[in-house]
Amino acid sequence: MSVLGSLSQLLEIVVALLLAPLLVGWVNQWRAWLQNKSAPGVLQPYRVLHKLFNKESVLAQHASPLFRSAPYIVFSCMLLASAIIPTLSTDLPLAPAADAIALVGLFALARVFISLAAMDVGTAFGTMGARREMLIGFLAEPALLMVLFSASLIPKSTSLATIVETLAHRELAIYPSLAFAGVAFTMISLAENARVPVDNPATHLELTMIHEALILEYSGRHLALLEWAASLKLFAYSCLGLALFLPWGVAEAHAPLELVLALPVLILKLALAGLLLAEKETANAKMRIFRVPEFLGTAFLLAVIGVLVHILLGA
Amino acid sequence: MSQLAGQLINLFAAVILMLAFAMLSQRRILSLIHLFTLQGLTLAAATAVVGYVTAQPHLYLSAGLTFVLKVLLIPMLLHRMIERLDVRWDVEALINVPTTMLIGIVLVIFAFNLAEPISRLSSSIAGGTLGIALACVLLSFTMMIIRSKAVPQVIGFLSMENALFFAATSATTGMPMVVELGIALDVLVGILILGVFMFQIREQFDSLDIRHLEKLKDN
Amino acid sequence: MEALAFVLGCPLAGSLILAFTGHRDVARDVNVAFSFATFVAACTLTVRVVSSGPFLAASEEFFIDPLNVFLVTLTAFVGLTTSLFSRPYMRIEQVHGNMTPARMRLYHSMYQLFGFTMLVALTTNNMGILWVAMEAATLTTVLLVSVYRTAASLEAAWKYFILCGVGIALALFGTVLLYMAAEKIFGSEGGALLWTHLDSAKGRLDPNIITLAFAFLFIGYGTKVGLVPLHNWLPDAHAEGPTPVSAVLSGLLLNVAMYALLRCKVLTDGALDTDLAGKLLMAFGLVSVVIAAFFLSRQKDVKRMFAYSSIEHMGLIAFAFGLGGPIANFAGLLHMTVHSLTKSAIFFAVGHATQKAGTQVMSEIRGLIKVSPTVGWGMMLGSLAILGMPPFGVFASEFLILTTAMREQPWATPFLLLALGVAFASVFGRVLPMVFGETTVKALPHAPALLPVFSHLALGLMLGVYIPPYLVGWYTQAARMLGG
Amino acid sequence: MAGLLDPTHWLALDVALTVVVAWLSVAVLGLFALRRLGWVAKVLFPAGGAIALLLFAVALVALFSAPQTAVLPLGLPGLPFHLRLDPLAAFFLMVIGAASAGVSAFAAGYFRKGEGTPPGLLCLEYHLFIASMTMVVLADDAYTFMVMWETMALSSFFLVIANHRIAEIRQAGYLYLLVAHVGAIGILLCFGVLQANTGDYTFANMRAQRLTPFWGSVAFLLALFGFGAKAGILPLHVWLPEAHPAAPSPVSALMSGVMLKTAIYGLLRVGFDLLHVQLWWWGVLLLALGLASAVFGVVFAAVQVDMKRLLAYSSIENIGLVFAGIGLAVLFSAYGMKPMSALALTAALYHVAGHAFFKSLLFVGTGSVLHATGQRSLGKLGGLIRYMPWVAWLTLLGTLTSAGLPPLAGFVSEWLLLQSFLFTPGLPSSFLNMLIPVVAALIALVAALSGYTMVKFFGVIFLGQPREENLVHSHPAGTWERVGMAWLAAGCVALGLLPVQFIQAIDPVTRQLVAAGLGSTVAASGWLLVPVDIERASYGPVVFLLGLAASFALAFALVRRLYHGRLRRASPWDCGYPWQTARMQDTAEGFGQPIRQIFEPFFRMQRELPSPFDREPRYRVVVGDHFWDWLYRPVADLVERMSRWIGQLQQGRIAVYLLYSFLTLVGVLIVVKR
Repeated sequence: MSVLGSLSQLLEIVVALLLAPLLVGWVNQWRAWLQNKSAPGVLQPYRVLHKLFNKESVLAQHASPLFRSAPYIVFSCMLLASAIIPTLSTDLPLAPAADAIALVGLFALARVFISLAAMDVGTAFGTMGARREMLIGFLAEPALLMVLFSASLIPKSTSLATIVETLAHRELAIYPSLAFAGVAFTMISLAENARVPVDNPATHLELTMIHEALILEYSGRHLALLEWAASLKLFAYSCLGLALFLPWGVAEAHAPLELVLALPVLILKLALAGLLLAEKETANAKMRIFRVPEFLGTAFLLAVIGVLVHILLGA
Repeated sequence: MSQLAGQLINLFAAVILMLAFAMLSQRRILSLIHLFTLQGLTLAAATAVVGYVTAQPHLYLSAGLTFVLKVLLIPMLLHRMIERLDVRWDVEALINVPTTMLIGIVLVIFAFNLAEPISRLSSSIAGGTLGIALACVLLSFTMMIIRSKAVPQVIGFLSMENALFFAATSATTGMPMVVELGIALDVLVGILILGVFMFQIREQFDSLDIRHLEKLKDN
Repeated sequence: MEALAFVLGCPLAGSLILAFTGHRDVARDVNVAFSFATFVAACTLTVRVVSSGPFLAASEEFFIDPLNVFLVTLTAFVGLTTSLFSRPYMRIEQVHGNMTPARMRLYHSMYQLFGFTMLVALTTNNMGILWVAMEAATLTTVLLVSVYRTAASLEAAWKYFILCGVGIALALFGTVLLYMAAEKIFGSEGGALLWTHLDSAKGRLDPNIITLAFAFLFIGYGTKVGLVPLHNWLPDAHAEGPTPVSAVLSGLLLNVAMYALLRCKVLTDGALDTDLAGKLLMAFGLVSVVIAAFFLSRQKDVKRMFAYSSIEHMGLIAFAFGLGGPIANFAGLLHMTVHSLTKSAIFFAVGHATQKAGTQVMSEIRGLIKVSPTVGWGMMLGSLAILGMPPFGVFASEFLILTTAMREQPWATPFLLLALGVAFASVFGRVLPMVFGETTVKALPHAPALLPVFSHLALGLMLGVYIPPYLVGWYTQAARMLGG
Repeated sequence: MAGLLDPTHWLALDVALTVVVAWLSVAVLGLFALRRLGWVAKVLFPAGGAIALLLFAVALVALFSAPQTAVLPLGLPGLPFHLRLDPLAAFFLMVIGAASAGVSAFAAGYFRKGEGTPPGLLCLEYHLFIASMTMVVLADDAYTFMVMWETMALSSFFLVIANHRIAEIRQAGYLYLLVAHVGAIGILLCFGVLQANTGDYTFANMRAQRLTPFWGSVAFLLALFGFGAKAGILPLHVWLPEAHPAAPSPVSALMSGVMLKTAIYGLLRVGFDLLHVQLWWWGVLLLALGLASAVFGVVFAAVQVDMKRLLAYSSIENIGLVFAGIGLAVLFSAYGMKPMSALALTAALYHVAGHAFFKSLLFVGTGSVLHATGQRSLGKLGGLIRYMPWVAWLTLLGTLTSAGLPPLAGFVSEWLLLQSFLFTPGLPSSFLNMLIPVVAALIALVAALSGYTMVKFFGVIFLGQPREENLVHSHPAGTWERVGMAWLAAGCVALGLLPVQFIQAIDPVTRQLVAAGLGSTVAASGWLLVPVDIERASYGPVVFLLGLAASFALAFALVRRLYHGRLRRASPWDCGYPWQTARMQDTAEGFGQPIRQIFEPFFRMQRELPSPFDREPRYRVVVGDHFWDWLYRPVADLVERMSRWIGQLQQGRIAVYLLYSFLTLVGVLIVVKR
C-alpha cells in the first residue's frame, strides 16, 4: 500500500463523513423548493446532528446492550462501506479486504443489527418496522448483488476497484447490460435509503413508515449516529452508482493530479444526483407497502436480465 | 402272455380312469365310498399282475398291502365314520355335471399329451399307463376342488393317492419296499387324523360342510 | 455314525416317553432334556463332518454332508431353544386354561416326533424316505396346530392338512417319475432312489422325465415352502397354533422343505442343460416376496403378520438360489440360517407379548417396553433384524442377494425395492406402537423365558458382523454342492 | 494395523479406530449405569466430548498425510471390514469430531431426569450414533459402509424417539426410519452396480471398474436417491422437519449438523472417487435439486412458528446450497475445468464445515431455551436475552453466521460459491451459460431470505418482551451447556476469520477428488483470501473485522470524548395507548406474513379468519407442504389399493386355494412342456 494510497483512503473517509449530511441537506432543500415550500438551509443536517449529540438519550427500561450497541455497529458499517467504494480513487488499501459481494454483506450486516435493535424494545412499531425493513432487504439485497454482477462480468472481477478502473479508463464502450443494471440500481437505492416511492423520510405516519419505525425508540446520541449512518448510506449508494455508471473522474493509482481533480468532479456529480433525487421524490407518490415487493421484484428481474443480456451478447 | 398282461394292465388302467370319472360326478357319499373301494380293488389287481409279469415278489406284497389298506381298512373306516356322523345318505348338489365332465376330458387329453413322450421311451411293460395315472391325479384334484363337504373331499384325496400308487406300480415296476411301507403308513395315519378331525369339526360347527371353514381370511 | 443314531434316536425316544408322561409337570423339563441331548448329538455330528467330510450310513440310507448337517444343527438348536421357550409359555397357557393335561401330552410327544421327522428328512439319502418324512412332519404339525381345538385352530389345521396333503401327493408323483428315470440306469434294485446315486448319475437321467418330475416336486415341496400362490395354508397354521409351534414351523419346517427343493434342484440342473429350476425358483420367489409384502400391510393379527413375513423371506431365499452362483447360494444359505434364528426369536417375544395382552390383535397390544422391557426390546430388535436392519445377519444376506441381483437380474430389483419398502413400512409401523407408547397390559403369572430370544438375536447379530471361519468353510462347501 | 502394540508409531487410522472403540466403551458403560444420571451426565458425556476432540486433532493430522488403510477381521467371508483414511475421509472426520465435541459437552448439561428413555440408554445410543458416523466415513468397502450407515440411522432413530410417550414423536421416528431405510436400499443397489459383477465389494475394486455411461448414470442416480433421502433433498425431505424437532436438542444438533454431512460425504465418495468420470447432466441435476431445496427450505423456514422446525427447514436450505456447489463442481470437472471445479468444491466443503458449527450451535441454543422455558413455539417466547444472556449472545453469533453475514463462516462459503458462479461463463455449452445468472440470482435470494429468517428466529425468541408471564423465571444455562455452545461459536468465528488457513486444509481433499486445489494460490497472498488472483476477487475478513472494530471504537470514543454520556431509562413510547401488553408485539406468524403472501403458491395454507361477529375472534393459519399431496399420499394410496386388491386372493375358501394350486400345477406343466 503506497503512501498515496493510504492518503486517498483517509481522504475518502473524511470526505464521506463530511459530505454525507451535506448531501442530505442539499436534497431536502431542493425538494422543499420543488414543492414550493420555504427550504431549510443546506447545513440543517449538521445542526440536527449537533443538537442530538447534546441531548441526553432516553432508553426503554428493558432495552438490552444489543439495543445500545446497534447504532455504533450500523454507523461503522456504513463508514466502512463508504471507505471501500472507490469514490475518489481506485487505489485504496482497504478495498482488497472487501469486494462487491462483501459490500452487500456489509449493508446486510447493518440492516440485521438495526432490525434486531428495533425488535429489542418489543413495541408493536419496532417489530413491524423490523419486519418491513427485512422484507425490503431480502428483495433489494440480491438485486443489488445482481447489479454488481452485471458490472463485474465486464472485467471478470468482483473487486470494486478493478471494476471502476476498467469502466473508467478503458476506451469508451457501450454496455447494454449496464443500462438494465442502472435502472435496477436506481430503484434499489430508492428503496434502500427509505425514499419515495417506497418510504417517506419526512413523515411519521405510523402505518406506512419503515425507517422511522425502526429508530422510533432511539434518541440523543444514538439517534444522531443512526441519522448520520443513514446519510452515509445515501452517500455510499450515490457514490457506488456514480462509480459504476459514470465512473469518469475517479483517480487511478499513482496519479496525485487526478486525485486532486477527483474531488470537485465527485461533488459535481453528487449535486446532480441529489437534484435528480429531489425531483423524483417530488414527482412520484409513495406506494402502498404491499406494492413494494412488486417494485423490488421488478428491480431484481431487471438486474438478472442485465446479467443475461451481458452473457447473451457476450459483451 | 406278457402282452396279454400288458393289455390286462391297460384294461385296469382304463377301469381306474373310468372310476375316477364316476367319482367326479357321483352325488351320493355312500356310492362314492363304493367306487373308491372298487378303485382300490382294481389297483391291487393291477399291482399283482405287474408283479406276476415282472416276477417281482415284493409287488405281491404291496398288492396285498394295497388290498388290506384300500379295500378293507379305509373303506371300513369310512363306513363307520359316515355311520357315526350319520351322513350316510348325504347327497350334495354338484354344480353342473356336464361341465365338470368336459373339464375332466380336457384334463385327460392334457395329461396324455404330457406323458406321451415319456411313455414312448418307457421301459416297463405298461409305460403308457403313466398318462392315465396322471389323468387320475388331475381328476381327483378337480374332485377335491368342487366338493363342498368334508368326506367327499377326503375321498378325493384318497383316490389321488390311489392314482399315485398306480403310477408307482405300473409305470415303474414298484417303488422300493421301504418307501411303499412308509407311504402306506402315512396314508393310514392321515386318514385316521382326518377322521378325528371330522368329528371335531362336526362338534364345532355341527355340520361337515366345509363352507363353514372360511373364517380365516385377509380380504 | 453313533452320533447320527443319537440325533435320530433322542427325539424318537423322547416322543415315545412323553406320549405317556407328557401331562406331568416334569414333562416340560424332560422335553428340554431330550431336545438338549439331540442338540449335543447334532453338534458332535457336525464336528465329525467338518473334520472328516461327508459320510454314508445304514447301508447308504442316510447321507450326511455339509449341506444337511448345518441344517441338522440349526434344527436341533432351534428345537432346543423353542423347548426352553415353551416351558414357561405352556405353563402360562395351562394357567390360562387353554391346555388340558391330555393336550399337554399330545403337544410334548408331537413336538419331539416333529423334530424326529424333520431330522429324518434332513439326513436321509433316499428321496422316497425324504417324501415320507415330509408327509409325516405335516401330519405331526397338523396335530400341533389343532391342539387348542378351537374353531379357528380346527379350520387352520384342516386347510393345512388338505392343502399340504395334496401338495405332498404331487411331490410323490414327482418322486415316482424320478424313480422311473433312475430305474432306467440302476435297474429296479433299491439303489435307484438314493440321492448319492442319482447325483453321481444325474448327467444320464432322461431330461423329459426329469423336467416333468421337477415340475411336480417343485409344486409339491413348494407348497410346504409356502411359495405364493401355494402359500394359503401358512398364515392360518402359524396364527392359530401355539406360539412355540409357529416358531418351529417358520423357523424349521420351511427350511426343511426348502432343503428338499434344493436337493431336487441339484438333480434337475445336472440332468437338464436349461436353467429351468433356477428360473422357476426365481419367478416364484419374486412373486412371493412382492405379494407377501402387500399382504403384510393388511394384517391385524401379529402372528399372522410375521407368518407373511416368513413367506416373504422364503421367497427371497428361493430367489437367491434361483440366481445361483457361489455368492447367491451362499447368501441363500446364510439367509436360511438367520431367518430361522430371527423369526423364531420374534415368535418367542410375540408369544409372551400376546400372553401379556391376552390377544393377538395388534391394535390392542401397546407399550410393551413399559410392562416388560426385555420382551419389548426383544420384539423391537427382532423386527428390525427381520426387516433387514444391520448389523443383524438378515441384512448381510439381503446385501449379497440384492447386490448380485442388481447386475444379474436388474429387472427384478425395482420389485424387490418396492417389496422391501412396503414390508418395512407395514411391519415397522405396527411394531412401533406395540413396543413403545402408553399401555394398559398386566404382568404374567410366570416369568417369561428370555434366554431363547436374546441368544437367537445375539447369534443373528454375530452373523451380521462376524462369521466364524469354520462356519464359512461349511457354508462355502454347502454352496458348492448346490452347484455354486 | 501395523505396530498397534507400540503406540509410538501408531498411524492416524489406528488412533481413529481407538476413538471409535473408546466411544463404544463409553456407550457400554452407559448401559451399565442405566439410571444414574449424575454419572452419565458428569462423567460419560464429557469423556465422549474429550474423545471427540482427539478425533478432531487426529483428523487434522491425517488431512495432510497419505491415505492409510486397515482391515478388521470382521464382516463377511472374503469381505472383511476394509477401512481407509484419506483426505476426504479426514475432512469429514474433522467435522464430526469438532461438532460432536461441542454437542457432547452441551449434552452433559442437557439431559435431565424423566424424559422417556433412561439416561444410560441415551448415552449408549448417542455414542453408538457418533461412532457409527465415524465408521461410515472410514469404511472402504460397500458392506462396512452399509452396516455402519444403517447402524447410524438406527441409533439416531432410537434417539429421536427418546421421548416415545408422545404419539407425534413416534410418528416422526417412523417416517424417518422408513425414508432412511428405503434410501439405504437405493445406496445398496448403487454399490451393486459399482461392483460390476466382480463379487468384490471393496471400494478399491470399484475404483478400478470402468463402467459404461449407462451403468455409471444408473449408479449415480441410485446414489443420488439414497444420499438425497438422507440429506433431505427435495422431494425426499419430508422426514426432516418432523424428525429433527422431535429429537432431544443435542441429538437434533448432531443430526442436522453432522449426520446430514455423511450423506454429502457419500455423494462425494461415489460421484468423484468411485465413479471414474462425471457426466455434465449429473451436475445440472444436482444443481437443480440443490437450488430447489434451498429455496423451498428457506421459504418454509421463514414461515415456521416452531423454533426447531424453523431450524430443520433451514438445514434443508443449507444442504441445498451444498448440493448446488457440488453440482457446479461436477459440471466443471465434466468439462475438464479442474481449477474451477476445485473452487466450487471448496465452497461446498466450506459450507459443510460452517453449517456443522452454526446449525449445531443454534440447535443446542434452542435446547437451552427449551429447558429454561419448556416452550418450543416462537409465539410464546421473547425477551430471553435478559434472562439467559450467555445463550442469547452465543446464539446471536450462530444466527449471524447462518444469515451469511461477514465476517463469519457462513459468508465465506457464500462468497466462494458466488465467485465460482461468476467464473462459470467459460463453459463450452451456451445453454448452461444462460442458466448461470438465474442460478446465481437464486442463491443470492436464498442468502437474503435466510437473513430474514434468522432475524425472525433471534428477534422473536430473545428480544422484545416476554410473551408469557412465566418466562421471567427462566433460568440461565448451566456451565457444561455454556462450554459446548462457546466451543461451537468459536468454530463459527474461526472459520469466518481464517479462511486462508482452512482452505489450505481443504486443499488435499479437492486435490484427491478433482486433482486441483486452491491451496497454493490462497497461500500466496497471506491473510487475504484470493481464490484466483487479486485483480479478480479478494476478501480479507480480518482486515474487515479490524476496520469495523476500529470505526466502532473511534465513533464510541469520539462521542464520549466530545459529548456527555447522559442516559435516562423510561418506558417505551406507547403512542398514546397506555394499555399495551407484551402480547401486542408482532408475533412469529406476523413476521412470516409477507413471505406467506409473496410465495403463496409454495404453501398449502388453511386460513381461519375471524369474523367481526365472533365472540372471541381468533386468527389461525396452518402452512402445509404440497409434496404430501403430490408425492407421498398418492404412493400410500396406491399401496393401499394394491394391497386391498391382492387381499382378495386370500378369501378363506379351501376350494379356491386348491384351485390356485391346481392352476399353478397346470401352468408350470405347460411351461415346462414347451
